[in-house]
Amino acid sequence: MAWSRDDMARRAAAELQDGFYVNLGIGIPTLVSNFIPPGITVQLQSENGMLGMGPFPFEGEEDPDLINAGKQTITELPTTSYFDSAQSFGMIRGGHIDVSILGAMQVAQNGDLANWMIPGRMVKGMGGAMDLVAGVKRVVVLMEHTARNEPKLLRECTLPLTGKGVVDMVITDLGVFEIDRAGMTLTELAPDVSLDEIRQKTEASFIVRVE
Amino acid sequence: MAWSRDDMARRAAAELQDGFYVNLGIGIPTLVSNFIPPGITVQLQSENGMLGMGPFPFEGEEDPDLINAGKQTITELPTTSYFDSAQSFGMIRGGHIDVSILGAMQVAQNGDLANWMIPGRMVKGMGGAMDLVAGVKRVVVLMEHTARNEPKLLRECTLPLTGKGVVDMVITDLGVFEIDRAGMTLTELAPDVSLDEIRQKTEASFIVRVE
Amino acid sequence: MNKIYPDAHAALAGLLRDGITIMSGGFGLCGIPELLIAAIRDSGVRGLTVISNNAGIDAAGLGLLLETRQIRKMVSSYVGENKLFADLYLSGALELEFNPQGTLAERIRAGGAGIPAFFTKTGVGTLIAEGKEVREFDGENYVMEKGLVADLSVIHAWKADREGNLVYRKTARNFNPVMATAGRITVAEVEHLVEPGALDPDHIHTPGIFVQRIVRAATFEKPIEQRTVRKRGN
Amino acid sequence: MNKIYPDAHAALAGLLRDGITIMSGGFGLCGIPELLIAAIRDSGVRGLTVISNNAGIDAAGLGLLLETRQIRKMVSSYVGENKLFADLYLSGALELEFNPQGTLAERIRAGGAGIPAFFTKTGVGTLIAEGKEVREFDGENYVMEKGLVADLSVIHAWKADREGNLVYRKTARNFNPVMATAGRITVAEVEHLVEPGALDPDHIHTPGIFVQRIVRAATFEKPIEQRTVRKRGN
Repeated sequence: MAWSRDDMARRAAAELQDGFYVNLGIGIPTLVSNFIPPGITVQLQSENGMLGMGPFPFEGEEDPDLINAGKQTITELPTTSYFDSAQSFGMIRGGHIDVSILGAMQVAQNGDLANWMIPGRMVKGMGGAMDLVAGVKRVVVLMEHTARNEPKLLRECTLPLTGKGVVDMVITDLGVFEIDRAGMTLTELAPDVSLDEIRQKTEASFIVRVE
Repeated sequence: MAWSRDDMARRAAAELQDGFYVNLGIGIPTLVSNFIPPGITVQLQSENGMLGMGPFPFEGEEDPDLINAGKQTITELPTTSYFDSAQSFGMIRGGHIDVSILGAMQVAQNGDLANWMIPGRMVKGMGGAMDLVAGVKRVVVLMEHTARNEPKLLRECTLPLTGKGVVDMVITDLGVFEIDRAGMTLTELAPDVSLDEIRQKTEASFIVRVE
Repeated sequence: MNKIYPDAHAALAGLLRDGITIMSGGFGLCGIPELLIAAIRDSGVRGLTVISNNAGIDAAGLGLLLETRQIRKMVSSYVGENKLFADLYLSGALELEFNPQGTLAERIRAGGAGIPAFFTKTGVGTLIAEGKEVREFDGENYVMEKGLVADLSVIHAWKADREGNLVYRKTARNFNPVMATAGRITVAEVEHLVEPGALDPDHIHTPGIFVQRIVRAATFEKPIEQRTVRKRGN
Repeated sequence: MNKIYPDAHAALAGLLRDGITIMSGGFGLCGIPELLIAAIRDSGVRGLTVISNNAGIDAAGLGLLLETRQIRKMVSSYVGENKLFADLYLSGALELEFNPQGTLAERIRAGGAGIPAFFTKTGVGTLIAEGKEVREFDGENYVMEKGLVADLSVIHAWKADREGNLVYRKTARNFNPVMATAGRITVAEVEHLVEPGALDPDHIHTPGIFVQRIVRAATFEKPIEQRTVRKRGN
C-alpha cells in the first residue's frame, strides 16, 4: 500500500531535529508542519521575510500584512521575527537553514532537480526555489513517484533545472531514496510496495539498501 | 590674514544645502557643525551606524552606547536612526551621502588624496576614509595649506593614496580650490592673502578664477 | 526640506518619463504601494521597465499597469497569479526577465550599496547562469550577478516621520527596504505619519536618507490574495 | 533546544581551539563582548586570527588577548588606540591585515549571506587593491573583495529572548549583526534576557537563527573611550 500524502509528510517530518530551521515548499511539503515529532521544536522560515511561522489564523483574524510565501494568511508565534527579502535570502543562501522540503517535477539520480518550468507552457517563475536548493544545508524532495504513470526519478532531467546536484533525499508515495556523490540509494519501501514495483516505476538507477 | 580653523569650518559649511546628508571627519571638519547656515537643516552621518548625530552630551549624561566615529560620546536628535555597519557603509558606498568633509595630509592636482599612512611610522589604519572618498557624492578637504612649511597641495601625492581622483574641493587657511577633470582652480583667497603667497606655498599647478 | 506630499499624484510630479525603470515594493499584494501604482497608471507614462518580485493580479497591484499596457518589461521572480500577464507575454507584448527571488533581492541591495556585481551559488548549472560568468571559489562554482538600480522606487511602509524614517509591519516589509536604497528617487506611501521623535531610533527599518518623498495612504483597504483560516476549537 | 548558558566559560565550552578565526563585535569599546573576550583569555587558546574593526585599548577589549599574546593576526580597519598593539606589530609578533571599514563590514555580511566575492569602488588605485582583481563596470573601476567567515563569532547585544532573537542599543549595534551571520557558531553576550514574545517581532535586529548560544552579562560596567561633554547653559 503506497503512502498517502499525510504518510509522506509524516515521513519527511522524521527528518527534522530539535532546533532545526526549516523551509517548507508549497503543496505536500506544507503538510509536514502537521507532523512535527513530539518533544522537538523547529522554526519554520517563510522566504518572504519571517522566521517562526504559526498556523493559519482563526476566521476573522486574518491580517493582510501577515502572509507566507504561498501568499496565504498565517499567524505569528512568540519566537517570530520579521526581516526584509535580502536578509531572508541571506539566511537561505548563507547556509543557515537546516532543511528545505519541497516538491519536484523531476529528480535525477545525481541530485539534479527540475521543478520550475515546462518549456512551451506559460512559465510562472522560479520564485525562491533556486535559492533554496542552492543554499539550504539539506534538500528533501516530497513528490508522487510518477506523473501520469511516467517516472519522475530519472537518469537525467529533461526539464530545465532548478539546481544541479542539489537533492539529498527523495520521499515518494512508494519509498525513500538518498542521494550522495555515489548516486541514488533506495533506503525504505512504503508498506506492501515491492522492489519490483519501484524498479518498474523508476528510470533512475539506484542501489538498494533497505533495512 | 589667513583663515582661522573656525573660518575654514565656516567656509566649508557654506557648501552645505538644505536637506543634505553629511559626513564630517575628525579634526577641523568636526567644527563645521558649529557653522551650519541659518535656515537650512542637514543630517550628520556617523559611519559607526547613526544618522542624525546630535551635540556632545551634558556632563553626567554620557551614554557608553552612543558614540561617534571618533569614539566620542554624543547625543541623538528627534530625527536619529541607528543601523549596522554594513548598512552604514551601504549608505556611504552607494552614493547616498551628499558631502564628506575631511582632513588630508596631501592632495594632488588631479584630486588624489593621501590621509591615512606615512610609511615607516606606525600605521593606525584607514578606518572609513577610503569608503567615504570612494562613495560620497562630493568630497571637500579641509586642511592647513602647508605642513612645517612644506606644501600639501602637490603635483602628485608622495604618500600612499586614500583615493584616486576623489577630491572635489580643498579649503585651506589661505583659500579655496576646486578640482575637476580639467585640473585644479583657485576660486577664493582668504582676506589679505596674495596670489603670490599661495603660488609660493603650492606645488600643484592650478589656474586662477577668483571672482 | 519638506518630504511630505499631499497626494500620490503630487508625490510623483516630475519623476515620470516614458521608458524609465521603476522598482515597486511588495510580495504578492502584501506591502505594495497601491496608491502610487494607481497614480502611475493615471499619469499615462509608457514603456516602463518594472522591477518587482511579482506582477500583481488582474485588476490589482501592477495588474493596473498591465491592463493599460504601460509596462514594456518586467523583472520578477514569480508572476503566476495574473492571467492578463500570461496573455501579454505569450503575445509578445511584454518582455520578461526572471530572477531567482534571492538573486533579485540581493541585486537590488547591491545596487543600493554601490556594488556593481557579486557572486552567488544560486542558479549555477541552470538557464539563469547562461551567458553569465561562472567562477570557482574554494572548489565551488558561483555565477556573477549584477547590481540593480532604478530611476524611481515606489514603496509601501507602515509608519513614517517627516525625516523619512520608515517602519514596516510584519511580512509587508519584504522588498520595500532594499528598493528604498536602490532608487535614484524613492517615494514612500505610508499608512501613518508620526511626529519627529515618535519612532524609536533603534526600531527604524529604513533611515530617512533613502526616502525623498512621502505620501500618506489615507484610506486604503489592504487586499488578501489567499484567505486561509482554521476553525476555532481545533 | 536550549541556547542559554550560565556563564561565559560555559558558553564557549568546546568551541575554542588553537589557530581558529574569531569575529569579535564592537566599534572601539562600544558594543564589545567584554565577558566573552575575558573568557577567551582565560581559556589560554593561542594563535588566533581575530576579525574586529578595532583592537581594543591597553587592558580592555581585545587588548586583553594582545597582552597574553593569544592573537596571531588581526583583520581590522583601525587600531590606533593601543600602544601594546603597536609594539607587538613593530616587533613582528603580530600580523595585521587592514581593510577599509566598509569593505570589512561588507566582506563579513557577504560571508554570512553565501557571497564569496563582490566588487566595490573602495580602495581602487590604492595599496588595498594590490594583488586583487580590478574590473570595469559601466566605465568605472572596481576591486574584487572576498567574503569572510569565522569559526566563531562573539558579539554583544542589549536584549535577547530564548530563541536567540537579538536587539541592540544605539551605536552599540555596529558590527555585531553582520558578525552574527558570519560565524559558524555565534555566541551572544546580552544585557537582558527576556521572556518569549517580549520582543516585538518587527523590532528584532538579529533573528535567532544566527545565534547558537547566549549568556547574560549580569554585571558589567560599560567603558567610555572618549568622554566628551558640553557645559549646561550653552
